[in-house]
Amino acid sequence: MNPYTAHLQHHFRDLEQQREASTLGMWTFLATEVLFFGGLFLGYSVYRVGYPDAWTEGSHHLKEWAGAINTGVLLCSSLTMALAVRCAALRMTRQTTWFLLGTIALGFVFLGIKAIEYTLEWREGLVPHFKFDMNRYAANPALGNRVQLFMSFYFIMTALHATHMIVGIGLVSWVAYHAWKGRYTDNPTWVEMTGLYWHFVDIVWIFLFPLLYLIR
Amino acid sequence: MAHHIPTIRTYLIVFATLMILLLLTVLAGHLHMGRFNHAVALTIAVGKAVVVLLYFMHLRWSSKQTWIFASAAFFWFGILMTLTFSDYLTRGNRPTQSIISPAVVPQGQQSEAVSQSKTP
Amino acid sequence: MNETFRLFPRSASTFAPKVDAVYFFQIAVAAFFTLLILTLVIYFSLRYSRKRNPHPEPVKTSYKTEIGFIVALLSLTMVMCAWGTRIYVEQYTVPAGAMEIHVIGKQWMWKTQHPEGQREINSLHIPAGRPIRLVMASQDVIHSFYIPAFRIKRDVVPGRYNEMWFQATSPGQYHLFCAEYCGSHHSAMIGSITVMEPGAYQQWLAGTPADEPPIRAGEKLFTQFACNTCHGQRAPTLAGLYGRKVTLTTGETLTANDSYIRESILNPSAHIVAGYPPIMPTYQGQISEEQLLNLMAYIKTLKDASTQPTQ
Amino acid sequence: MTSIPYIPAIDKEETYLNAGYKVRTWLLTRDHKRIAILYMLGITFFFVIGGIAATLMRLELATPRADLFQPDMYNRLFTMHGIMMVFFFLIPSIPAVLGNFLIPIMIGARDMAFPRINLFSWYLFMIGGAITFFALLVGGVDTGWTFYTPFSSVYSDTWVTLTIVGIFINGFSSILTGLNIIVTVNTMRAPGMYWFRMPLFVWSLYATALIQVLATPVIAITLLLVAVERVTRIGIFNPALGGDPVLFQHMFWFYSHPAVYIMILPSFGVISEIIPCFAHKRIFGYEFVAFSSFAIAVIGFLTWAHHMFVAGISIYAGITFSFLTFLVAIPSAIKAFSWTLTLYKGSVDLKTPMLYATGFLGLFVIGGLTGLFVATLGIDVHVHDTYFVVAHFHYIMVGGAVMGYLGGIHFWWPKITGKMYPEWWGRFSAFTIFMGFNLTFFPQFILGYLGMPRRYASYPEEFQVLNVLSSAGASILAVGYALPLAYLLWTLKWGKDAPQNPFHASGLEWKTSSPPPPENFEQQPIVEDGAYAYEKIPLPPR
Ligand code: HEA
Ligand code: HEA
Ligand code: HEC
Ligand code: CUA
Ligand SMILES: [Cu+2]
Repeated sequence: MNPYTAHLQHHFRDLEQQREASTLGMWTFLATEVLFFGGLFLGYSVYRVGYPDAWTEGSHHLKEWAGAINTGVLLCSSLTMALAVRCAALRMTRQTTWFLLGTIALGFVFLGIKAIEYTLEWREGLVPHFKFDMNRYAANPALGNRVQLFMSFYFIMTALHATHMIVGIGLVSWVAYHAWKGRYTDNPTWVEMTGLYWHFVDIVWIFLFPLLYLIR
Repeated sequence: MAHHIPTIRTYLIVFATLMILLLLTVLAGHLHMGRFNHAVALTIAVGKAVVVLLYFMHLRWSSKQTWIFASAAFFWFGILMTLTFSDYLTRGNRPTQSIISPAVVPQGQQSEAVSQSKTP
Repeated sequence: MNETFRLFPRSASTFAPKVDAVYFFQIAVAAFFTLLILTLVIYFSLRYSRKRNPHPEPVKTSYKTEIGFIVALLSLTMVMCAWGTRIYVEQYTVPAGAMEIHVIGKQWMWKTQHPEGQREINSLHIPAGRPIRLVMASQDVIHSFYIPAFRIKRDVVPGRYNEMWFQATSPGQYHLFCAEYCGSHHSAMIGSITVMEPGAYQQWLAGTPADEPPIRAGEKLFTQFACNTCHGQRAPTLAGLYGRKVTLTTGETLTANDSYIRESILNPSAHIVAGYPPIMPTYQGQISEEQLLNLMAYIKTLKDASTQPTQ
Repeated sequence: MTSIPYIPAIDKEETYLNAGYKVRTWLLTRDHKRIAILYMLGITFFFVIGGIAATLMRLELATPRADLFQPDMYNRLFTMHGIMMVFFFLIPSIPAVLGNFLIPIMIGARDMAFPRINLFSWYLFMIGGAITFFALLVGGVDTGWTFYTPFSSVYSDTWVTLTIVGIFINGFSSILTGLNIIVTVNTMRAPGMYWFRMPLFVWSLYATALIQVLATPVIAITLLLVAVERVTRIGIFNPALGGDPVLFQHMFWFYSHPAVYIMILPSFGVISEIIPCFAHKRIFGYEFVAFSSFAIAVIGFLTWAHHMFVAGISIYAGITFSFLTFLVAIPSAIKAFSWTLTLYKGSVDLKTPMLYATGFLGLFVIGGLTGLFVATLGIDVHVHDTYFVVAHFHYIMVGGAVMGYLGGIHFWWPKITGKMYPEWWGRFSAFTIFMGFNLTFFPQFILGYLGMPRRYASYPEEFQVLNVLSSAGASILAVGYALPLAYLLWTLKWGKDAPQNPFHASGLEWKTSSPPPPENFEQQPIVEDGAYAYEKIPLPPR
């Protein structure tokens, strides 16, 4: 088989069309993701405007250092991902694989820090419903309820983001395996698509960080 | 498949910009600027997101079609926010009085209702 | 209420003729367009049937026609929009000086209370010819207070007051429905509204055993919950509060209305009056919807000596 | 219109249907045409379930008291009816069945852009449907299809969570279908198939796909929050804990209002194909009909709070949303008049699909115009949550969308199965459905204005006469729907073979054999002309 068409699925006319379709498909998917997280951002904003005191109070309980470090880690991983895409486009198999592995490693660092954070929050009794220390708010249970609301948004948003990270790590691993096998020498589309997804997940975090951790 | 491949230098500059912006957000978070904290933090976040979109996600070198799809997402998110807030921000006394009114069900009755229901 | 078949609802409030008027206008528009399209489709299908007209000819449109069409329809709909809006604003803007009745919805009954203290369940007696304001709260889920003959309804949402008003015109008995689905016996959450001549209403009031009127009950609660230990001394006086402009520690000013007072009691930390420490305890969870309504009724009666002349 | 040579329908020619008979050639197929058939089976099943629930409801409502069923049972029935009909029948109906089958063929492509994703989305649909159906069978749900909080999140003790899981999964199926359609139309058009040469069916489905992709994620996250609240009892929408139930309504309707256009736009597309074909004439105002689909898709996102006029939103918000709602009526009006005027100077043949199409037109117009009643603030305060609204949306969804779907099924049945439907039975069913429909739902307008609230298992006696009429109509309607189900199945074995282009229609799908070969076309078609070039298709002598 002609190496050029090895990756062409039967229903496309040529690789260019296939690439265009994948790119558009990915961007469309990311658009749905924006609105998926968008619903949460809406809920977050409504209550933030409604309960500024609870939101500030809740934010002070979060570990700002962890959020900041994690932002840095994700930005680094975006850099390695971007470099991986670049190497794939230049057909540099070995380097592509290494950069992808770097991305995976950074992804795990992020999740590790997140796990530490969750553990600390559990110990401090900040997890709504499961372990939330209402005694802190004995004088003002209404405020306590609202801080729970904040923490709920915090957990749902970060957990959903972490889920996306886990899916992302899975995707990158899969792509790294194939890159290592040299499957992308003629068609780096998969690496590009995974890159788009990874960067998107990064962008979500870029917004989560100031919104959750930096309320004064 | 002639599409733009940015240089490593570009990527490094972009990365440095992002890190500086991150530093700025954290610093700005510790200044007491009252309501402006919020605006500054969000502006920086938008800046970072735009940089990632333009360079890491190659939007800068992409077709018009990709631009349209990328902006549509944010446009629709804007609709969701704007029109919802067109209700909340015009309800009653703004803005200090909670736009969402508080709860009043006496705790006793609440727990009765909760214990009634089970989640299969 | 034991009436028989009818095709059009009875009309018994000042809103009814207004709503009916725009309804008839809409019927006219709808009938016009439906008949127009129906006639055209039937006529064209016959006149240009395959038998009669085997050779179709193309028909073109122009920007001018289409834009004219759009503008015409737009103006028509704007008439509808403006007309409906006018009624809506009236329906949901309570006039001053209306008689205030408290309504509490819960699964699955309506509890109402008159200013003089009479309570009713799933029914409400009101005088004709007087604006009546309902302050409504829910103890559990969303309900909706609906009186078809008055052409008015509003959802009763837990956690806040929704208010509604009407002025009944003709004495009689009318349906009261719960219009928002609220669980098993939603369809049994119905009752009757009895509209009476003012004189008959006074008689009914006199003949019905009255609970403590809300204001008096509120006065008692005011000492029972120890509000009086602070207010007037360590805390701002509540006299003349209702409708007054309040300045907060944040520098903002707002008007003390029902929701403001409600929130002040349930969640005092949400807005602190300028010049006072945030020491007021929350009453969330200790006070029921009914007690809250009573307290509010009492607080509203506290008149400030200095503002009295202007009121 | 194109340069594909005419291919006579020879016996034993390879078609997508005889390309393999084993079950796995169906269940693992990546052929968009087979996936369409799989979808058709699925939605027909869910339609019958929803229809049976409707029939039981109408039986209960024949008497004023809740005598046939307890109110709890009735509540489960209308919830099941609404959920099945909306999420598992009408939303996937035209896009996933006719759209899947026709879009690649209409634009001259060999398949959808992502065949595997296409199959995957069918599995998501079936899994979601199975989970929801299971939940509805074992315990039922009593929240109504709108899941209003805090009832659904705190008070209901039925199988809400599981139902939500099913709908959540199905949502992703809908998103993936939309995504596939967008990418296919953008990137897979045949040479010469410019945007303004595409059939209007493709335009409408493209607009639909935009809504599916942009609105569905919001309902997914909203329902997820309800499920989280049910499981953990944190008060996201529970006022007792500081949540706001009205926020739920905003989020729900941000999806569910645009979703009503997911339901109607595809039918618009079908009608835009059928009417020019049976008038044998170009559609009136092609560009305006095409653009109005987009206008509806975009403006449709701006009107959602018209479902909340009495829920305690601010008066200003009420006025804003009423205004925006009136705007969305204009593009629909353009379409309605374009279809009507297409008949003018045409050569009209009232075959079954055309009867369905004219039925659609009449009923949709009534449904749409009563939409203007409820968009009028003063009227909505009175008729909100009454049978007036029920009548409004059945006129559009049953009288409009379902009529359109059935019209499309008849129109493309020869193409899909290679068999002709029986003409007399077809006309008879269209007529029965039209009559039964009006008898069922017209009385509900009157009931609604009289003040009968919806979701009532029992009602005051004075409403009985109209309810009995409605129930009688529903039984005629059920017969009307049973007819096509029966005779279309019958044609599979005994029907006449269909020629390649039985209706002398334009469009690429009629340029390939009936049923089409697995690859759709023998050669890549090259398009040289816009859609609806009917002047180039001679009518046979009578
Ligand atoms: C396919 C589904 C569908 C469609 C297409 C529509 C279309 C429209 N709908 Fe409907 N609607 C529903 C399904 C649908 N609806 C459902 C399911 C509900 C209830 C949900 C629930 O609570 O369970 C509902 C409820 C609903 C409400 C809330 C009622 C209430 O609960 O109180 C409103 C209010 O504005 C409304 C308005 C409209 C309008 C203005 C249109 C417009 O798009 C209609 C436009 C069409 C026309 C106008 C007709 C054609 C035009 C002409 C013939 C020319 C003449 C035109 C003019 C004079 C302008 N709808
Ligand atoms: C696509 C959407 C769709 C469709 C097609 C229908 C179809 C029908 N609907 Fe539906 N309906 C809704 C969407 C739909 N509905 C929604 C969203 C609600 C709101 C729910 C809520 O409040 O939460 C609603 C609510 C609703 C109510 C109000 C309930 C209430 O508020 O208390 C009623 C009452 O009459 C009703 C009746 C019917 C009838 C008689 C049909 C008929 O057209 C159905 C006819 C079809 C069949 C019967 C099946 C096919 C027939 C056969 C296979 C023959 C064999 C079958 C038998 C012999 C039974 N519907
Ligand atoms: C421990 C003292 C204390 C008690 C008891 C108390 N309050 Fe207050 N209240 C305050 C103080 C101090 C303020 C002003 C600061 C603020 O706004 O919280 C206040 C403010 C208010 C306000 C807003 C007043 C304004 O001018 O805007 C209302 C209304 C009110 N209280 C009602 C009540 C009611 C009703 C009760 C009893 C059920 C009550 N309070 C019990 C201390 C108290
Ligand atoms: Cu209360 Cu329905
Ligand atoms: Cu709507």
